[in-house]
Amino acid sequence: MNYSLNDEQKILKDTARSFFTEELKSSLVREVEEDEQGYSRKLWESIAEFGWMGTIIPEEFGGFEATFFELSLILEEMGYAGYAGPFFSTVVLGALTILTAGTPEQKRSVLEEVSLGKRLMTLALEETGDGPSACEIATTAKKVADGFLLNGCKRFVPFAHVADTIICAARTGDGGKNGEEGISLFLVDRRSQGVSIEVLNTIARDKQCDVVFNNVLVSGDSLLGEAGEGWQLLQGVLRVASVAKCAEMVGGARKVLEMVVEYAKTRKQFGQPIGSFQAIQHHCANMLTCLDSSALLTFYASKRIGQGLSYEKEAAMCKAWVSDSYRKLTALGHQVMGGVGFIDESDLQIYFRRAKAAEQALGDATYHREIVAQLMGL
Amino acid sequence: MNYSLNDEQKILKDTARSFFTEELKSSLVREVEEDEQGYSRKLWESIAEFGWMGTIIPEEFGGFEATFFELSLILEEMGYAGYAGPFFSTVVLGALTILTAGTPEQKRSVLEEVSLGKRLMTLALEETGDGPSACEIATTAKKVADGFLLNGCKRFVPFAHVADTIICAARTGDGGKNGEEGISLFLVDRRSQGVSIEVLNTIARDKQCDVVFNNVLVSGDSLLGEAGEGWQLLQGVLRVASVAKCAEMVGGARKVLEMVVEYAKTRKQFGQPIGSFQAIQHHCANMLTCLDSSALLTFYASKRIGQGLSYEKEAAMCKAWVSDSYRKLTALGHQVMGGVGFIDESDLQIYFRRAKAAEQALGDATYHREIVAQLMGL
Amino acid sequence: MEIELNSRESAILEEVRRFLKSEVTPELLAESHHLEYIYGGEEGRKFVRKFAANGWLTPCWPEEYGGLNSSEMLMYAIRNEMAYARVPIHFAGAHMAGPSILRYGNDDLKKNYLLRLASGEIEFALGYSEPAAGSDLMGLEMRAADKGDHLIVNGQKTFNTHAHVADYHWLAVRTNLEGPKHKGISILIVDLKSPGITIRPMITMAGTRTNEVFYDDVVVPRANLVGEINSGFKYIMAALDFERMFPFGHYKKFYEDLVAYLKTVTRNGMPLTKDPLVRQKLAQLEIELEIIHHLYFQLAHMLDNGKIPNYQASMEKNFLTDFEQRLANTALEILGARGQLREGANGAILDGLPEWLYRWTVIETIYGGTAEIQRNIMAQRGLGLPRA
Amino acid sequence: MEIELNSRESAILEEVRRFLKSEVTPELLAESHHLEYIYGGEEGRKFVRKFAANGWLTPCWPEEYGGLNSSEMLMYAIRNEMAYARVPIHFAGAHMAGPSILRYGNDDLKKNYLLRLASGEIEFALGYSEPAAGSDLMGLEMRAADKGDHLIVNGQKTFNTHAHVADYHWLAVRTNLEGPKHKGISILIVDLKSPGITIRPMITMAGTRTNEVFYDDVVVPRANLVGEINSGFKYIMAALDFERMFPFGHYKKFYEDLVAYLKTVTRNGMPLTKDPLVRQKLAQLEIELEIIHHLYFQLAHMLDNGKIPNYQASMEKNFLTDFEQRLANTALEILGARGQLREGANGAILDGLPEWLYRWTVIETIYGGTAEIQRNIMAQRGLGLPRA
Repeated sequence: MNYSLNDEQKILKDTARSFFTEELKSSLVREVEEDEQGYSRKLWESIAEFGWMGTIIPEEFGGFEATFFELSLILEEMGYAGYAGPFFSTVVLGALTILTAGTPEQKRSVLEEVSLGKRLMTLALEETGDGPSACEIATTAKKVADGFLLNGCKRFVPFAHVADTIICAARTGDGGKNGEEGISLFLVDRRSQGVSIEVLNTIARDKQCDVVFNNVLVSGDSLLGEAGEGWQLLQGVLRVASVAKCAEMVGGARKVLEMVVEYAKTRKQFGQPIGSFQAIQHHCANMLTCLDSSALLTFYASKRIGQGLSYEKEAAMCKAWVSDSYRKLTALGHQVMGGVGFIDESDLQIYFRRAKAAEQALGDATYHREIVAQLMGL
Repeated sequence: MNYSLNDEQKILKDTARSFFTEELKSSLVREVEEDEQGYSRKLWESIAEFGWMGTIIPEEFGGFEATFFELSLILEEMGYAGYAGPFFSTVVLGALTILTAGTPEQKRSVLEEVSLGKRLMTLALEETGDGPSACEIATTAKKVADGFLLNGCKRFVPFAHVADTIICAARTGDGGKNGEEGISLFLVDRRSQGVSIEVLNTIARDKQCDVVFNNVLVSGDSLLGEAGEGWQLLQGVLRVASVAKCAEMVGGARKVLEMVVEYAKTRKQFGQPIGSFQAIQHHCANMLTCLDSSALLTFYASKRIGQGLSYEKEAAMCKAWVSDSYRKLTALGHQVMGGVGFIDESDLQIYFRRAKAAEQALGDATYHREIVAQLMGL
Repeated sequence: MEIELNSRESAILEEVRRFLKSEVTPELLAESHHLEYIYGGEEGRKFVRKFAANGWLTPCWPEEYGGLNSSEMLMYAIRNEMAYARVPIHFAGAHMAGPSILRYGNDDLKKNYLLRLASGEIEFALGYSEPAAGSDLMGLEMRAADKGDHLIVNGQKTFNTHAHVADYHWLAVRTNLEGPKHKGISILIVDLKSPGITIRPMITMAGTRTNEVFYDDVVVPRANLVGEINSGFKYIMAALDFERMFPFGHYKKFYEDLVAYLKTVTRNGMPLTKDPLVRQKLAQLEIELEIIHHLYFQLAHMLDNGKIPNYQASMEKNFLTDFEQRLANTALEILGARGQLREGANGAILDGLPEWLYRWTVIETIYGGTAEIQRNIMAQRGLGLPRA
Repeated sequence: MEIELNSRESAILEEVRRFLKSEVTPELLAESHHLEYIYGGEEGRKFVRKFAANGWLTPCWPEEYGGLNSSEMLMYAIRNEMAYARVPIHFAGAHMAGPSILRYGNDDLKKNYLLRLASGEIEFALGYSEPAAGSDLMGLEMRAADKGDHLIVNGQKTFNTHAHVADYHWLAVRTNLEGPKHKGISILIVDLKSPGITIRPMITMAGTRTNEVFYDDVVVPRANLVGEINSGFKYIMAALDFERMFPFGHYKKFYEDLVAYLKTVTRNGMPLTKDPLVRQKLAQLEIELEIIHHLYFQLAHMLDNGKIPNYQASMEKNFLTDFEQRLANTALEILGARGQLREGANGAILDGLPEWLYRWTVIETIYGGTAEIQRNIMAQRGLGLPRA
């Protein structure tokens, strides 16, 4: 494999780095965390000016028609800078699902606005919080005269409270042997009658929401893809989204290591920089190993996705490994930074809390190792 | 709990330490490992002079009638010194089973000789090597006119090749729901017609044997305990034996740590003793933690057994923890000692190999954690 | 699990348990948790004074100073019961300052402080860490100028956890700028209401509070000097040998609650506790808790038998705090996204403790001497390995 | 997994694979394993000379010295295929000495050694470690007295792994007793059949052989001095940057064989690979192997792009050797007591490799620079942390 970026990719990454360095300073990261909306509208609009919401959206729908690999570079820089907001839910969970399953009409009506940053999206899938699983889906969509009637409770839906459109996975038929049959996807306007949303207070304050659908009526053409095929349609999206999450995590890991190494070089105890102590050096070396291994797997999986090669196993391996590694890396970071790292003012603790949320998003390491085992034919 | 030894226990431990320091030098440890019999007859007889084979045997059968706790002290010193031989199989697997299940007549006929060091024993239980499990027992004992006819293959039977008496677990009836019914125990003379034994070449060269029973006829009074109750009878023996194994392991761990620390204090690199490097210090601190935690659990479990209190859960916790800790401790030891530790002449590598064998003997950590889970009511 | 106590002390421990069962109120629990189990809040003071009236706060102190002349074992057992009950258990006064006054203080100091400490009337805050002196206590710079009958103190402390609720500061200051660094440190007792002291909050990632404390020409009477001048470092080190105590009761309680909760959960139609991975994880925690029990009470046993736990306290601290992190992380692994919910969130499990512990336990491995420093101590003092 | 090669090089790699498939004999495999994959045994020499005749031993060398002028990527790929095929893969000559001669040797040295190395005709042994100089190479004491047209060498080396099968010693000696230690070391090429050399076996816990080598007034022609006198330490360090290569093919092969075997095993009536614990363990190994693939080939990519892998080789070495230990231990955990059986024992699984690997992998984390030294390198060179 070629482990380098080409010139265009380098420029994209550098641009994103400069942009976020300038526009998303630590103070804004903190403001956003305290903010009720959970993101900066101003920053969102600046990002939209770059057109990054449309990175993987075809040109005919106002996007750049670049590959997922390019998107992963932007996500990594977002992770590095500590971005929080509805970018991931809109671009990955939302737009990618539409790209995968939508009719031309659905694509046009939704993706153009996404490309412009004018429509926020999310995916309402999980109901228990144990990672995506077909058999946990109990939300129902009943065929009625003028469309479908949705009923059920979705949990841990990112940024549902600000999403214009929520893609909801619901049962339209019998689940079959392992619950994977009979699931359909629907485009739901967040403002529809019967939708109620509660933002959950979480470790990362990352605006995961409970979304209750109480007799929500959606029109027939809000069905996304074939009825009953929702779970199959989501498979690719979930694998890609896992890698997208890893890209964010790798960015975060890189920032944490830089921050910690910088501290170790300057902080003095016992008359020397603490970075000269072997225990600190070995913590840092182990962090570097966590980072590089995670970055390589993410790079490779992203590249395969971008090149249209098979990526199921690579994606599962990636999310399994990065989930564990990023958590370990941030924990080691705290051992190096000591008290200075655990004070609220420290950026490290923000990354630490988000690492846990990212670890569990879209299935944790155990979840993805089980997928790897299945793909190994075990 | 009282974490100290009383004066008699201290004397016993000191005596054992001095004895083995004198009589079991590193050169003999090596000789024994190369020896076909796998033990030193001379050392065996010296141990017999102390009467240690009879530690837990009642006085009426020639023993000391001390508790298991005292035996654990001797086992720990054996582990410390690197003892290898049929002591464990005779005294723990053999005599303890007889004490648990034997008739007065069986006890007299066997235990007196064991106390004198004149009879070696072992237990032929496992058939697959996955840790003791009732459902793996396929060896059969068929009732015939003049006793029972044994047929089957036992694996990983310690010191069967020199045992005078082999206790064999065989099926006399249907296994019931989980295979635990219908197992009976038999006293078998190793020299019986139809018994064939092959010593297995193992990582620890510790004389585990394949024992094949091919139409072996044993008399009716060689049945040990009630027919069909063998598995229930063995439960206590196996738990106690696990703790006995831990006692050996704790002794070995203590010796390894001493050896490694001594090396770290004297070996110089970069102009200083390597023990002054923080990475080495932290390895040693972690080894010390492995040792102390193992010693405490073993001390406590042994004490409960000795006091006649319930010990099932304590024993399982002990074997689970010590199995992992001793392996980790020896591995860390190798990182400290470097090349000097991995040469054949190093004693460390002997302990390293035996740690693996002891880890797996009588069920490894995973096996015992599952028992703990059961006893927690999970 | 049994604890080694004589019958009189066993009876006391039983009484303590009964007391805790009957006297603990929801308000106390809330305050106690909010203050991360330090002593000094309003509810805590009420509770502890009643509790301490029985001599239970300082059972192993001599009776003349408010103790019961008990074993260390009883002291350790009571403190752990308090942790299990989630009442305040960190007593910088009763546990760190008091014993040092007992050992090194003159009669006046003893008279002035010990009975008040034993009764829970007053509390201390430790004043050791400074911006440039964290792990390296010897590097502390806060200056106390000797003016004969008083000292003038100037400088800054950080991470002084109890300072905002305590009455007195157990303050390490530099009284000699010459000579080896460890021979220029003294310990002063300072009334935290003294003019010139400013206390500023530092909020941690667990939402708990610690403090920066600034001294600006603070006058401290010479009578408040503990022991000999310039001998403070020795006293601090000795206290580390004798007085470090990290009870595990809260974590045991949390673990028990977690297991009880998990027994009620079904996943994919199967009880969650039938999942082999979950069983292995919980069994492992069970074992580790058993080890902590022994590491903890072994310290009391050693002290009662006249031995100095020179490395064992470090080991217990590290084992416990590592365990806490594994406990919190394992809880989150098993609970999935539900474990991320903070206190008060819809569906938060065990009052949001899982995610709080996940944040809090980061701090635990650093407070009171980092895990790395503890390993140095174990290697150097426990195993005699040479300093670099 | 694809490897980044152009079509010419892809074709070469395919040829190599075919060659390995057809030319590897059981005798070669047995000898190779017995010699822990070093080069110099009789079967190995036969095989490697035929193999090397295609330029495959040193593909990235210039054609005039027997190479193919290929990328480093091809070199790495071929070496890993050899490891996977379990033929000899440790070439101190082709891999360590040769490249240094290419870089620092004069024309005579190049003429005398490179073609013979490239053709697999001769092999070197590294002569670095000494009883008092293991991790600390700078501390080496073997003395070479400069006599003008020759040097006289006296002293002792240890852990010289290839010495008993190699033809030449790539010897680090002290040529200057004054000044800084690292400025007094030189590299000599010594014929191992020279009078005065005694080679004594040291057997490891894995049953493999390494050697002590004693020099007693050994005469070495000055022409055998590599590069400048007293510059040897620089050459050694540069070689560590450029030439450290730890292929993972053997372990990949073992892992694949293990998984294939485990798929055939039933335990308690259930296929073993349906056990959730086993599934998690095997999936984890699968992931780690994938990472090693990338860490390994990334080194080639860096070299091909003119970058110096100043810490990445250390990371790859550590990750790989840690993985090896986990692989061996996981195999034994899953296999139970059967995994303990040595080669030849009744019922030994995969020819007893599981237990052998468990012993061998201890050595791997120490050979070629301990894991601790590698972490130092990663921290200091990779992250710029200061030396103590």
